[in-house]
Order: sequence, then C-alpha cells, then structure tokens
Amino acid sequence: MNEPVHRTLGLTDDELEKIIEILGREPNHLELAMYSVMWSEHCSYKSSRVHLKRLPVEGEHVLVGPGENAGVIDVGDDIAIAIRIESHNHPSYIEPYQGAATGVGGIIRDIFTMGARPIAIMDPLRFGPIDDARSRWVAEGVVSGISGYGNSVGVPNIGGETVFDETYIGNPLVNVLCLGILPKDRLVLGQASGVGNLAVLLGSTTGRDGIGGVSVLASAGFGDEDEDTEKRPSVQVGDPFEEKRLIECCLELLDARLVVGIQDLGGAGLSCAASETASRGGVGMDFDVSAVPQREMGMEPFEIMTSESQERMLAIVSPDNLENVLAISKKWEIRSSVVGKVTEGGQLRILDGIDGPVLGEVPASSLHEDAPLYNRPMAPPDDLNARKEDKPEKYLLETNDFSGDLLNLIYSHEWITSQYDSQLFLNTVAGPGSNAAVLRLKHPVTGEDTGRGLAVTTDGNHRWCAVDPRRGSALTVAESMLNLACVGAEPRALVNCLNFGNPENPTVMWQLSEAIDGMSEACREFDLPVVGGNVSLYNESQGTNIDPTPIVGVIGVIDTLDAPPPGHKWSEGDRLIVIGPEPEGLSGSAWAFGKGYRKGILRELDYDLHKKICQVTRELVQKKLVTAVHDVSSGGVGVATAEMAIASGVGCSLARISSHEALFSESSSRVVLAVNPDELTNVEEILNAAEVPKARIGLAHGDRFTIKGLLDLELQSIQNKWENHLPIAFEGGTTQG
Amino acid sequence: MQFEATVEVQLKAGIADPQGSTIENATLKLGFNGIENVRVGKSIRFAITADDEVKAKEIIQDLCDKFLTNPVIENATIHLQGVE
Amino acid sequence: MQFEATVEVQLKAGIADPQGSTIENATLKLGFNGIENVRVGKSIRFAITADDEVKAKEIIQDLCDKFLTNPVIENATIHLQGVE
Amino acid sequence: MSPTIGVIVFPGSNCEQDALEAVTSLGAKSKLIWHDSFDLGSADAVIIPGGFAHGDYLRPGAIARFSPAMESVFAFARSGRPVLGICNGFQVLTEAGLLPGALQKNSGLKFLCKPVNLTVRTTNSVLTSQTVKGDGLRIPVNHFEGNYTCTEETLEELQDEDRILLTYEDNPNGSMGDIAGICNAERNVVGLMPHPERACHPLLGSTDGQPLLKSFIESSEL
Ligand SMILES: Nc1ncnc2c1ncn2[C@@H]1O[C@H](COP(=O)(O)OP(=O)(O)O)[C@@H](O)[C@H]1O
Ligand SMILES: [Mg+2]
Repeated sequence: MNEPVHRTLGLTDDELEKIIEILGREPNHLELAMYSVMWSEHCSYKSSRVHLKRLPVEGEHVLVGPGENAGVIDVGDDIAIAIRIESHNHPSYIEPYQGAATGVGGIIRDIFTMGARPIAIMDPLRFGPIDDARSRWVAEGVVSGISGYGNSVGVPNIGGETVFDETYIGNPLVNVLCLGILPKDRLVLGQASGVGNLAVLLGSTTGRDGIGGVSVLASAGFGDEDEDTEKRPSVQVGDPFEEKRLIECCLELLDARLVVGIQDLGGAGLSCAASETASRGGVGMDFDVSAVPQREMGMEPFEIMTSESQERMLAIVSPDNLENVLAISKKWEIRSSVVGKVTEGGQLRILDGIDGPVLGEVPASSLHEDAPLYNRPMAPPDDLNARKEDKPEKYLLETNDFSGDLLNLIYSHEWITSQYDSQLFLNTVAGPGSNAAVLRLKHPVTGEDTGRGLAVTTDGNHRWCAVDPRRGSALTVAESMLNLACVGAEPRALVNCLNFGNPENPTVMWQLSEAIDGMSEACREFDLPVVGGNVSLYNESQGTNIDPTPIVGVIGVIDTLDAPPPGHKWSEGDRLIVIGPEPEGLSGSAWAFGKGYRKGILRELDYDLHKKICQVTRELVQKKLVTAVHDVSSGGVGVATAEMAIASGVGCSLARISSHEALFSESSSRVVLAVNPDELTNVEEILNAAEVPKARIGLAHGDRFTIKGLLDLELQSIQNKWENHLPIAFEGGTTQG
Repeated sequence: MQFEATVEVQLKAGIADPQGSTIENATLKLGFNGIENVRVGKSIRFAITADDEVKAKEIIQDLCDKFLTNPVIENATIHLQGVE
Repeated sequence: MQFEATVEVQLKAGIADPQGSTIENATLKLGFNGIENVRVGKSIRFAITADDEVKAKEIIQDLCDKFLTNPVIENATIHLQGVE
Repeated sequence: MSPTIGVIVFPGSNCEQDALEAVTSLGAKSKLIWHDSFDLGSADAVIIPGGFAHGDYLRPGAIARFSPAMESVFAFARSGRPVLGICNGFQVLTEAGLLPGALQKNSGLKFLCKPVNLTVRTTNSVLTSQTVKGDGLRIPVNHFEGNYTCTEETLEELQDEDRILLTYEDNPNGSMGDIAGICNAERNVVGLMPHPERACHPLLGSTDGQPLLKSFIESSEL
C-alpha cells in the first residue's frame, strides 16, 4: 500500500494539513481515525453546510432548532414534541433487513436522547422498479426490517411513502422519521458540564461492526482480505429488545433527574458522542477506552472509538448520582460502565485506564467545529434548456389508453403497512393511508387527553425534483401543507432529509443548492421553521446519481380533535368538487414518468393561492362540512378520485375532465371535496368567500367509475387492481443475487 | 438420485447475535451454568433430486447464494446424504 | 471438559410449516427443480462445560425440555463434539 | 368498590399502558406489576399485556414464563382468580402451560396489524360474560405469531368443553379452527390474539373491545 494513511482513510492532503495545524504536530493513528470519521461527509456535512444555512430555522413554537439530536417544538399544555428524520440508504442496499432495522433504532435514539418518549415513526421509502427481482428483495427486506424492529421496540408506524422507480435500482432510500413527546420541563440536551462529572456508557457491548473505512488501519494485523472483512463486518445487527430497555432506562434516569446530559451513539460512535457532549458543554473529557465493554477480544483503541455498534448511549452523571444511575440500569438489565470524566479545558484525551497512558489528545471541538467546509463547484445540467422544452405533452398523440394508464398508477400500500403496528399507545386516529397521520395528544406524564391532536405527513417527489429541483422542493413543502390542511391541522415545523447523488459532481451540487433554495423559499412563505434534518449524499451506483429526492416531514396541531378527520370515504349521493387552479402540464407527473417522459418544466407555485386553498380546506374540515377530502398529488385528479371511490366502495360519474392534463396533471394547490347535497350551499358560500377557484366535477354513486368521454370502469375492477398490485408483484419472488 | 439436504445458516463470526446473547442470559437465570457463545441460526431441511452428489451440491450452493442466505452477514453449511 | 453443542429444533412431523412451503414455492419460481419437503427449523450452537459427555448431554436435554423447544410443536436433535 | 386490575410488565412488554388506559376508562383501578416481583399486591385480576417480552427471542413467551411474577400468576390462576393474556400475554400463557396449544408464525409469514371481525362463540368465560353469543366484534390484531396450533385431541377438547371464546370470521393467520381466543377448563384463564384495549375509544374506530374488558372487570369483582 503506497497511498499515505490519511488518504486511505478518506482525508485529503489539505485536511491532514489542517489537523496538523490544530494539533501542532502529526496526528497518531488513533487521532487520525477519529478525525477521519468525524470529518466524513456523513458526520460533518462538509459539502452541504454552507447551503443549509439558508434554511429558515426560527419560529414562535421552536424550542430547539437544528444542531441538536432532534428539533423540539412547543405544542401547548406544557407539552413539547421532538422530531427528526434520518436516512439509512446505503446499509439497506446490502442487507435490507438489518440496514432498515438499525435505521429505525438510530432515529429513535435521537428522540429519547432529548428526554422525549418516542411515540411514532414514519418511513418514506424508495425502491427500484417492482418488476426487478432484486429490488423486490430489497423492498421486502427493508419493510420487514422496519416492521421487525419498530414493532418490537414498541413505537407505532403511522405513515410514510413507498415509491418504485428505476432511479433507485442501485440505491434505495430508507428514510425514517421519529416523533417523541415530553413534558416541556424535561427537555435535555446532549451536553456535558460540571468538571468532575462522569461519562457513563449505557447499553450494548462494543464490537468491530460498522467501523467501515478506518479498518484499513489494522489491515496489517490480519491476513487476507476475506478474514479482514469477516472480522469487521460493515453490517450492524439491530437489537430492538436492548433498545426498548434502553428507552425505558434513559427515560427513568431523566425523570429522576439523574443525568446532566445524554447523547446517543450514532455515526462515528464514541468519537462523536464524547467529543460532541464535551464541546457542546464547553468542557473537555478524559476517556478511558479500556473501560468500554467489548464484544470481541483484542480490539484496538481506534476500533473502540469508531465502532458503530448499535443500542448505546453516553450519559453525563455527577458522582453523587452514580449509584442511583447504576441501580436503574441494573433494573432494566442495561449494562453500564463509567468510561470517562469531564475535565477543564477543551481537550478530549483518550486513555488506556483512567490514570493510564494517553493514547490520543485532540481539542474536542475541533472534531466538529473545525471540520472542513466545502463550497463545491455547482453547474446546472448542460442541456437545461433542451430539457425544459422536452415536455411530455409533446407525446400525447401516441397514447390514449386512459383506463390502462389509470390502473397502472394505483396500488394499495397495505401489503407494507399491515406489517407495521400502527396503533400502539392508543393515539392513532388516522394511520397509514390517510391524507396525513393524526394522533391524539395526551399529556406525557399524566396521560390526560388534551382533546387536541397532532398531525404529521412526510412527502417527497423525485419526479418533480428531477424536472426542476428548486420548484420541485417548493412544491413538496406545499403538498405537505395541504396534507395537513386536509386533516384540519395548523402546520408548526418541518424536518427534511436531503437524499442526493455524488456532491463531487457539479450537477448534483447544483441540484442540492437549488432544492435548498426552493425549500427555503416555501418555508419562509408558509412561515414554517426548519427544526432539523439530515443530508444523505453519494446516493449513486455505477456512476449514475439518483434523481434528487428531498423528503420533508411536517408536523401540525389540531385544535379540536373530537372526531376522526374526513378521510377518503365519500357517500352515495355526495357532490364532488375540485378546488384550486386549472391543471396545467404533465411534466414530472407519475403518468409521464411511467411512460418514460422524465423532462419538461414545472409550473411555478402561486403561494397566495396555495395559502388560501389550505386555509379554506382546513376550515371546511374543522367545521365538518365535507364527507371526504383528498389533495391532488401523484397521479392527478384521476388517482385521487379513484382512491376515494375504492375507499368508499361507491363509484362516481365525473365530467369536465376531458384530457390527459385534466386527468393526470399534478399541478399544485388542488383538492377534491365530497359534499353531502344538504351542505352544498353552505360549502359553496365558504368557497366563494375564500375566493378560491372551484369546479363541480360530478357525483358519487353506483358501482362504476366513469369519466365522461374518457373511461368507464367497473369499480370492482379498479379495486382488484389496487388491492392486488403489490401482492401479485411480490409473488413473483425475490432474489438477492 | 435423491438426497436429503440440510442447510445450516449461521450469522458470520463478527456479526452481533442479540437473540443468542439473550438466550445465553436466560440460561443463566434458569440455573444452567457453563453455557457460552450461544448463536442462533436456521436449519433448512429438504429433499433434492439431482444427477449426482456434485450436481446436488452445486444446485444447493446456488440456492444459498441467490436466496437462502445473504452472504454479507450469513454463512451456509451444506450437509448432504444420499437416500437412493 | 468443554463441548461444542448444536441443538437443531424442528417442527414436529404433523405440524404445518408455512416457512418451508414458502421456500419451496420460491425455489420453483427461481427455476430450481427437484426440491421438496422443505422444513425450516432453528439451529442453536453454543459451548458447554461439563464433567463428561454424558453429563453434557443430560444438561442439554434438560435445557431443551424446559426452554429451547416448545414440546407442543417442536422436537430437538442434539449434536455434541468435544473440544478439549 | 371498583376492582384493581394488575398488569404484568416484562422487559419488552409494550401494551401495558394501553391496557391500563382501557380498563381505567371502564371504571377499574389498575396498576403495573414488575415481572421481577412475586407480589401481585392487591390485584383482583391480572392482565398479561401485549408486546415483545424479552424481545420474543427464541419464542414469544419462552423466557417470560420463568419470571417470578409468573409463578405468582400461576398460583393466582389456580385459586380461580381471573387472568387475561392479550396477544403476547396469550403466548406467555400457552408457554406457561396455563392454556393449551401454541402460537406459531402467521401462515402468511408476515407481521399483521389490522382490524378483524370476530364471532363470539360462548359467553361462559371471564372475558365474554357481557357479550352475546353469535355477535360480531371488530377488533384489531397485531402479531407475527398468532397462528393457534394444537393437537387434534386438544382441539376436540376445546370444542367439546365450549372453551373456544372467539373465532375469526376471515382467518388472518392460519389458526386451527379459526381460533382467536380460548379459556382453560375452569374458564378463569383466558387468552386471545386480538387487542380489545385498542377498540375502546370512539376516536380509534371501534368500541367493540369494551364488552370484553367489562366482562373481565366485572368477573374480578366476584
Ligand atoms: N437538511 C438539514 N436541514 C436542517 N438541519 C439539518 C439538516 N441536516 C442536518 N441538520 C442538522 O444537523 C445536526 C447534525 O445532524 P447529524 O450529524 O445527522 O446528527 P447525528 O449526530 O445524530 O447523526 C442535526 O441537528 C440536524 O438537525
Ligand atoms: Mg444524534
């Protein structure tokens, strides 16, 4: 191996120079390993940080914004909600079950780290085409991993997304959002303070799993490469039972106010937790590697410091409380060991025995704050203008099988969602399959029902973002707003997970920057603070980058939750109305992508109109004036109305939908309303007063799904297609090779 | 020819086995001493018809690679026994 | 003395094994012919220290009866191998 | 005096608070009992709630049944007091031998969370006394191992002794005889896979769990 060590660890020559400058000397191997994991893209956000700064982060209800393990907002009644989303894309490609399972475990730890009890997860997922056997293998494994871990750890899964598209064939996306609830005064931050306080490691033993790139440091010590990978598996195995006990143990410690600060161990393991707690608290730490319980014999200090073994937490405890902390850990059968102590100054010292030799010493904050920041070159695609011209509408003459096209676009997610416990804690008023998930809001300590509700939605649309990352991202935020309006909720905050390709590719960087701009613009317009997020880059395979896929999660509050929200079920005789602008364009639509038309131009979002549409939808829902409601998104009015008919078991006759655009366009700010004839005048008055465009499109009735002049289908045939789409596809079998 | 095959699928050596450790702890609590390193795997038995033993092994190996294991975290051991 | 033990836990003969049938069907879909009667069980490996082989077997049998199997639906086969 | 329902908590249980919420909403008192304690306190009846006791590692209920609290539940049950196992609790009771049979993986080999329709087969048990024979109840299931399995003799015995309490209308998991819930010969120990506590609030889509839990609470007053 001729390559200098730092380069094999993924550090550039400049980065090494910087480390030497910080330390005033050459780093040793242990120190180099810590810098290499902490300065990785994953932990340092070195390519994205300059852009993330543009996101608006302030808002009336924000208690904790980006920078901590999770964002926290105030939802009234002395209750706070912690929220965070994270990706586990790459591990899920090679070992779907465990990759997804450990993704769930990781995001849940971020939430109870804040003192919050995790009450819900959501899982936006992206897989390769469903007719590809390996993509099905990935999808099946990911879903059972989320199910296996989430159900067992006891956090209900209340929603998410599933998209199959060729752009994800070599790189699926597994994002998981978690929501936690806490009494406002229990909020804790991941910081160490109080010189002399102890660092206590809670949870699993530390093994060689997930030490990734830094394992090259030890390759000399082992024989052939096979043995080496065997000894240092890149895959971690999740243990939901350990995590469940860890949740209960940590929440009990926090309730009893026995810890000063607490931090989960995620990416970069102990290096990250030790340095982050110390630097946030403005202190240093002496860290004893020999005190870390190890799963395997003969682990090197750098292995211990960089291992990503799962289900571990680092708590900062004053010596007086140690005994009680150890007792509570014992009750929950959680392993606990004192591994360090808080020191003055800002140095993180790694020792072999707490009074033993110093193995490494770095300024704790340098692992974070001094991490390199890159403003990488950006460039729009060369053919940007030509792409804009290449609209799907150009190809309309070749295709006019409206029924077939519609049937191809509909599928029930039940094959997936029925594998998830969506009801635990008795909060779930609207679960998977709703416009947005709705939870009862109960006080986290007394259990008392506040009579109010929380609503959460996750949205992402790679099709829109492939066509135009800026507008696509803004539209994604807009869709979330509308989803919340459909359940009567007022939005409070947003989190995002930015899934992009290789940042060293200028087009990818341009996409990222554009997406952040679009998201920022929309968040500012909607007065929606960004309270946290995650960036996942290098989503590529064999040189092909995925379509840009920013995912957002938006949480809102429902003031009076005394009945389930209207949902998709209309009743026989309901009048059907679409509110919002005339549909325009098919670019970026599910219909167009299904046909292979992946280019074009997106219409700009009319923010004022969108706000009005959200407002009036919310009003109608809150006043219980509509039987059913469905925002128009993927698949256009065609899919929205078909889903409503399927949910209801009642067909419809529609008119005034007479073209591909009218049927499949996904242009924004539109909602389908089903209104009982008795309420029609009432509803139309409210719509008139709100000055929103509206059109009566038909009537809910019978057992056929009819659109005058376009199609006429038996409701049963749509229903069958919808129900059997995924089960039949998965019956085709899966293979991992 | 027909063979009885057993494929034992085990987690690779470095991979954590939470189920195994939990069982190990439970044996202690049940008063069984001296039990260590519990690892839990699958045992898959089936009958296979193939021209000869070599061929049978080949098929089973292929089956393991494609389907029965994920070589990233698991190993398979194949046992074969002729019945006719 | 230390022994390496493998306990193979199998469903009793009359008990339906949906996991086995699923694998069997999948092999067909993947184009593997001639695979039949697939049964899926657990293979539990561990190290055990005991005075001698007889004693070790006794302990393991007891462990199986009490804990490792559910006698309503499962059988166990014990394999033992001395290592010291 | 409203009775006190004790809810046993194992490491890995997760429906204990839900059980508590549901029975208190129906007027009972309730308290959690940690698995490590032999003391069931002043409980008039015991619920073993859903979840994944000890991670469901090895087999659901296999480790939990050895807990100190289970030893006391055994004696409690033998003395004729009401004991209810919901989902994981049902699995624990079969492993402990308090109820016959075993719960295997669902025939579809997937975890299954969804509302199902049940039929009441007998009102002669601590779980069904307030229901009407033949009535339909809509209650969610939430399990991977809910496929009730037993010998032909046991099944016959259950049928002959009228010990099948609830059956599935449309069998979701492969259970023998469409069995969703059974009781012991003395009819005071009951187990079922569906979650009645998830169907006790109008906002949650069904209140069909109420008559079951009311029966149970009432039986513990006697
Ligand atoms: N896209 C984003 N938008 C806003 N904040 C972000 C974004 N990505 C990351 N952050 C914030 O940066 C912080 C560090 O994130 P991360 O390193 O993923 O945390 P962890 O150490 O828990 O893995 C988090 O508080 C997160 O909210
Ligand atoms: Mg974190």
